[in-house]
Amino acid sequence: MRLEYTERQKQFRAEVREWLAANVPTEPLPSFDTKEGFELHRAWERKLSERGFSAVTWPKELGGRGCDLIEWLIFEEEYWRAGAPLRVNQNGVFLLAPTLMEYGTPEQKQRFLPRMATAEDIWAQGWSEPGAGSDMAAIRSKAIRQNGHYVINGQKTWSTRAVYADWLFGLFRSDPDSQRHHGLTFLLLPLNTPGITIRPIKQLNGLTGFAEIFFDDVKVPVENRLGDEGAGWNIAMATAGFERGLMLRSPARFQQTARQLVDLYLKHRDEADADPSIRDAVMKSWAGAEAYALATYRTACRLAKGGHIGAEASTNKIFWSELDLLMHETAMAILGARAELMPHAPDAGDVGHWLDGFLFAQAGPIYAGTNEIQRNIIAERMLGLPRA
Amino acid sequence: MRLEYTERQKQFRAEVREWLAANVPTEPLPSFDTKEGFELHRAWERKLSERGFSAVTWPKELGGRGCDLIEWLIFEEEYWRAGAPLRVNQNGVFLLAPTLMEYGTPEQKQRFLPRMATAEDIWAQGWSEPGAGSDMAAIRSKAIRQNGHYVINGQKTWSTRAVYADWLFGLFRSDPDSQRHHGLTFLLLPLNTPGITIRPIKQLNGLTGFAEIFFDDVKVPVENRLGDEGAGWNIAMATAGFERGLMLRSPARFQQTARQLVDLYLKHRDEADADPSIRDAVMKSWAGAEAYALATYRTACRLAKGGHIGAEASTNKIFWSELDLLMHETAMAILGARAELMPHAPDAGDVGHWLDGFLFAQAGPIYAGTNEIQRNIIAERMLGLPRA
Amino acid sequence: MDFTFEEQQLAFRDAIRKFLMVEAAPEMLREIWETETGRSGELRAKLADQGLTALSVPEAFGGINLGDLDWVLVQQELGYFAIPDSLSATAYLAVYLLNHLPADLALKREWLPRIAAGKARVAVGHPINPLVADARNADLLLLCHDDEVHALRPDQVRLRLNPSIDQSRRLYKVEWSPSAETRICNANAGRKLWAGVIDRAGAAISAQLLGLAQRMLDLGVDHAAQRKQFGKPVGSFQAVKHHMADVAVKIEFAEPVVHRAAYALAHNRPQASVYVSQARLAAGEAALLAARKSIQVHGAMGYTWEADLQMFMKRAWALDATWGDRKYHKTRVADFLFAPGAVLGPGETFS
Amino acid sequence: MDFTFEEQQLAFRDAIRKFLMVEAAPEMLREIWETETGRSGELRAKLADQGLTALSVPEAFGGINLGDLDWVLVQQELGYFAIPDSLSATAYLAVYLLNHLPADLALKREWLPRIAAGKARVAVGHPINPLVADARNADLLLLCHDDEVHALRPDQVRLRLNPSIDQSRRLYKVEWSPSAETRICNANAGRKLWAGVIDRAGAAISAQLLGLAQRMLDLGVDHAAQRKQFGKPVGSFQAVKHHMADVAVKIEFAEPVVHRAAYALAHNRPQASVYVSQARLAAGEAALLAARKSIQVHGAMGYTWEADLQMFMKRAWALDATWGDRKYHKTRVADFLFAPGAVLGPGETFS
Repeated sequence: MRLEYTERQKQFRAEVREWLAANVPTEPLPSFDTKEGFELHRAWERKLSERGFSAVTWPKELGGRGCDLIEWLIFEEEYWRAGAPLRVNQNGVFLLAPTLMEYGTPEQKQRFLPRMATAEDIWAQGWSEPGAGSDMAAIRSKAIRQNGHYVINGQKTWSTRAVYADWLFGLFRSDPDSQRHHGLTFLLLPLNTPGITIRPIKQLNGLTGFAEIFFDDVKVPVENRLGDEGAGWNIAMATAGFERGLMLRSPARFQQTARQLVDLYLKHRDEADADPSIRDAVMKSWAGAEAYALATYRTACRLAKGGHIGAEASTNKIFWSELDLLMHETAMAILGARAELMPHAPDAGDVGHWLDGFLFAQAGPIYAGTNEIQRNIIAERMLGLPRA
Repeated sequence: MRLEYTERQKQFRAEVREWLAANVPTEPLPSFDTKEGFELHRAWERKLSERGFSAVTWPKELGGRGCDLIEWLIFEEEYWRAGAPLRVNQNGVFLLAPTLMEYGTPEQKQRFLPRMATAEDIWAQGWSEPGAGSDMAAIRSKAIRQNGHYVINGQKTWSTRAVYADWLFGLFRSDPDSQRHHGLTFLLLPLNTPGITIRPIKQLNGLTGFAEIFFDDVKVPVENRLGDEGAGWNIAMATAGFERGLMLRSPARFQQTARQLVDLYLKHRDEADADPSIRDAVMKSWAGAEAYALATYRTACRLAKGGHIGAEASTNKIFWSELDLLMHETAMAILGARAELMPHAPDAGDVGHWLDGFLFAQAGPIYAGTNEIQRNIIAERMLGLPRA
Repeated sequence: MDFTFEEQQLAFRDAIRKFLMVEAAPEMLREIWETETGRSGELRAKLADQGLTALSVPEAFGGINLGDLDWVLVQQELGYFAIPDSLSATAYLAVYLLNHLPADLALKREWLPRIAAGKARVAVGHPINPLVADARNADLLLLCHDDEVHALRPDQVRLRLNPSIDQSRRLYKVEWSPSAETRICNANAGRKLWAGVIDRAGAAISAQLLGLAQRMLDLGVDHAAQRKQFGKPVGSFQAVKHHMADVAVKIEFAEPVVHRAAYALAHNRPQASVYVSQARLAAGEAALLAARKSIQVHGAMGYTWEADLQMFMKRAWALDATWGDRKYHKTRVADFLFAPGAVLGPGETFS
Repeated sequence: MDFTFEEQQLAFRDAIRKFLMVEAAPEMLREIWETETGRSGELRAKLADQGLTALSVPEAFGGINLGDLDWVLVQQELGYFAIPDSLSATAYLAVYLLNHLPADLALKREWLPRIAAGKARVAVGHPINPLVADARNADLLLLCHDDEVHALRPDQVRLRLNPSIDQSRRLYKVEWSPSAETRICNANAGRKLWAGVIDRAGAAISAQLLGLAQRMLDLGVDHAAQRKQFGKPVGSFQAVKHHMADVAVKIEFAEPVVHRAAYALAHNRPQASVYVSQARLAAGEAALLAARKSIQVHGAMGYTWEADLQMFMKRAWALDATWGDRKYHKTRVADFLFAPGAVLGPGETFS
């Protein structure tokens, strides 16, 4: 055990910190759930890519920096510390890319990854369907092969960022007679393909963070298939593993929130101590963020030594989503009557971002597999309790 | 709505307070889970019965005071306030007696109730079996009718107070071919009947608060049957309803604990505030005890107006058991390193009773139907959610 | 000792519920909230027909002269149907203020009948709230300045809108200059009046939070009973059942606390303020838990604008911090609970 | 950056685990606990054979001179198998004290070899604990008086037994008179020494609490998998699964915190004390939750003396409040966290 950074790691941190200090927009960008904000975030990703910072863990030749997981954690720490913009292409970079690298053909990697790194292509995901949320194997959208194409008919929903994104990756039923996990195929397609209709879904904050996608005889060339026909489920599970696992929520994000919460508490200390649960929650928040960071470093080091992500995917998901709720509920409690003000309210001052974060935190225990599903997974796969 | 006591009620309170002040033992009695303590508690019950205080809600002619539920609440308030002994015969008085009054023959009432009021007979209950805990309908102990008797073979367990009690009431399978809720019969029998073996079960605190009971050709005369043969389940459910319902845990008990917790906190305030969750928990404890008292008064008033106990039985059970845990966990947190000392430890001072209460509180969410079962009942019967 | 409501109180509550079920369906509220004022004169008129605006107004001024205990049941319904702040501010809080003004009969004569008839909206502003709800379309503003009560006409104030996450709320920063001409009650009498307003706002909001909690529970149960996953209703999964059961328990034990607070106000019990704060905390806890559990049971649907749940969640989050947030109410409880010689424990529940 | 243990550290841990699985089975511990001292010379000898008593003793004195990081893995096993306090007090805390004594080589020469050989028990007493564990059968007592370190022989102290709910604990009120003859270290040097002892006790107890939590989780899972109700294992009910999953999550995120604390001690990191207190709180939370959830999953069985669960529950309850209770450790965390200019946030995890 050696809990110190190497010189190389320290230099990398210094480089990232310096670059971000010089390049992070001084004014926060508008939300990427607006057309204008989306394009500004795309431009930011392009800017990041000039240094290979848009996908630091990728090989250099694909537009990354060839970083290992520790360097990735360092990058994330500096990124959140600098208050840099949210990552509009994270579905592509963190969810699809690892799968592409594992299952994609050399041609596919060359075709998709560099454009992803430069954000020329921004990706949305097409997993869920109206009848297939937590129960993903209930997918019904069909992709029937017809001379060199798959013809897609059906519907996807809860597709994050799909309103403005360029490409979609998702699972479709290529064998109409198949059941559950069988006969599913993983396809990549441009969202401007004829026959696609996108209906934005308005979320709690009034913005359209996700969308329903309707497919009406949408033709997708066979070369856009990732992996073998019918092998989609296993490929998707790998992605889902990554999603819930290490990279969906880097610890730095929560350490930054915890630090801001400590500042918020200290700023309103006398008033806040009137509700003693606040001080206790602030301490728990800091401790929780630290614990999450430590657990992530440990996992990263194990992976570096050839280990695999196991139930951490599920324990992480539960831990960070509940921590994020605790931190934002505590901020709301400190802010009291001001907490309800929208960020653009003239008298909201600089606290509006807490409301945004509070609303977003509500989704944490729900998406990427509800925490109830995660607890089942832990109980059955990690603890070996019998299935119902 | 009128939240004031009548003159009559005030006089009753005054009478009870005065009597208890004059009669409550100055030294706390030894635990009734010891032979000596058991007999001292029996004597105390007899003392109570001289004023009809051992069963205040019973009709006078059966040894009670003919109190309504409000007067019962008043009695309990004064009883807990005075720090009077625990009720060694509560299984009889609060669980069996209401059932006897509803289903017993006039002879049975005359035969059993007055002796119960004077604690000549102290009752234990025989519900659970090794294979039938939460799932009471899985009872397998048989009671086969043979010329004027039922012959019992089988085993009961978790029988509270059975080690020293005189009589047992319980459910037995009188129809060997019956399934689940059918073919069960409610029987009353002396624990010294030949063929009965009692094996004390040591509990967390080292005392034998309950026991296993083995039946080997135990003969019980038919006149000891409560209600019809095979009707045992419904009769028992009525008892279970009372048990989980209004009378198992009177609010006064928790109000007294909450009050003692406030005193404990104030006594160690400066030190305790180092853990801000303590102050918050003390406030929640008081508020919880008040809420439980108010809800109980409301239920009592509704019953007085002809209402029935419904899901309150389950919501009460969950609420008081979790409140009791919160209060005692908080006391342990205040006491810190002293909390582990047994009451008889020379340097324990006067705080040992908190440990006793803490251990007992662990059983709250488990017995009389686990809180998981209670939540199922609430979800299915009160909210109408579908069964699994 | 009788901890139940009178038949006619329950009957009135039921009538209001039936009425609001029809007239205040979520889709109608959504329409109203899209409007600039966020208020509907039409709905207000109908509420007046139901007698809601006349509830606390003395008969002499055309009202029916009912009290805090009658209001509490109504407030639970106002919460359940997410009726905006203006009704309660006008018909309960403002009327309380006007009723208890030392003198100034003229003002009472001018406003109480119009309020009773549903023809006037009154905004009530106190520093405990940084902003004033519904100041824009108020015909009269009753504002606090150093414990004094001031009455202002719309043309005497400058307003700045502050959007809330709860679209049903219309909050304004109010700029105005107190003067001898606007003052209708001095600080001495005012102090007591404003204390009474804060307590009644507390009772009203506790009851509304209860209603909101019940609504969110009902929405969660409905969704769970209909939505299928893994081939069966999600409501048949034990985890979902227990989420909903936890909410039911919280509501069950918050309601009597709220009712005691209303009774204590109606009968000027010495500990009324403590009971109100206890009610605020209990009902707030129930509402916040209901929001969290109901959105969880809704799954992704709960995170959308389309699902009605959001209307009630946001209102619960907002109301829980108005007219005194949890810090304020915990302070009032602590000041009572930890005071030397506080009267606590068995037998003191109604003292 | 490498947050994993060395192969031989893990191998040693595994060997100890295998050993204790056989030698410290619950039924054996129960027997030992029934004895008057509650300790077994035989078991101590076997632990010595495993090298546990020699772990921190310098080679010069017959030890193997390992450090805090090696201890932390062992301590988790000591917790999992509920090994009584005496071993850790003697071989970890007392040895730390003796090792760091300014001078007094004689004392080291007298005791360190005997400790390493498993031939001596040492009790360590500090006012942070009202009582001293295992004072009765100690060959030497190292006691604190105004930050001084005093060394006493059994015949120099008067002892009063105080039974604990944890039968494995033997707690004594120790009456003794400090004198120049008993003092082995003055207050100045002693202050630093005792701080080191409290931190190491903290690391040891956090690790033991982790082990206890894991044991209670395992017992709960075993019971739930075997015990049938309503015709199926209770472990197949979602509510039971989620109880156990919650415990698994708590353990998963407490363990690295404990390991960081041990590393920080081993490397004299400036924030070591804060990390230790954070570890105490995280591991304590995990252990208390494991106790509550495991007894719930056990049902009535969990409330009995027969079920092994009680042995581990009671030990967890007791240890959580020794060598500083939650109040103490929260204070140390707060003093760091809320100090002006505290170094927090992303990138500072290992600073």
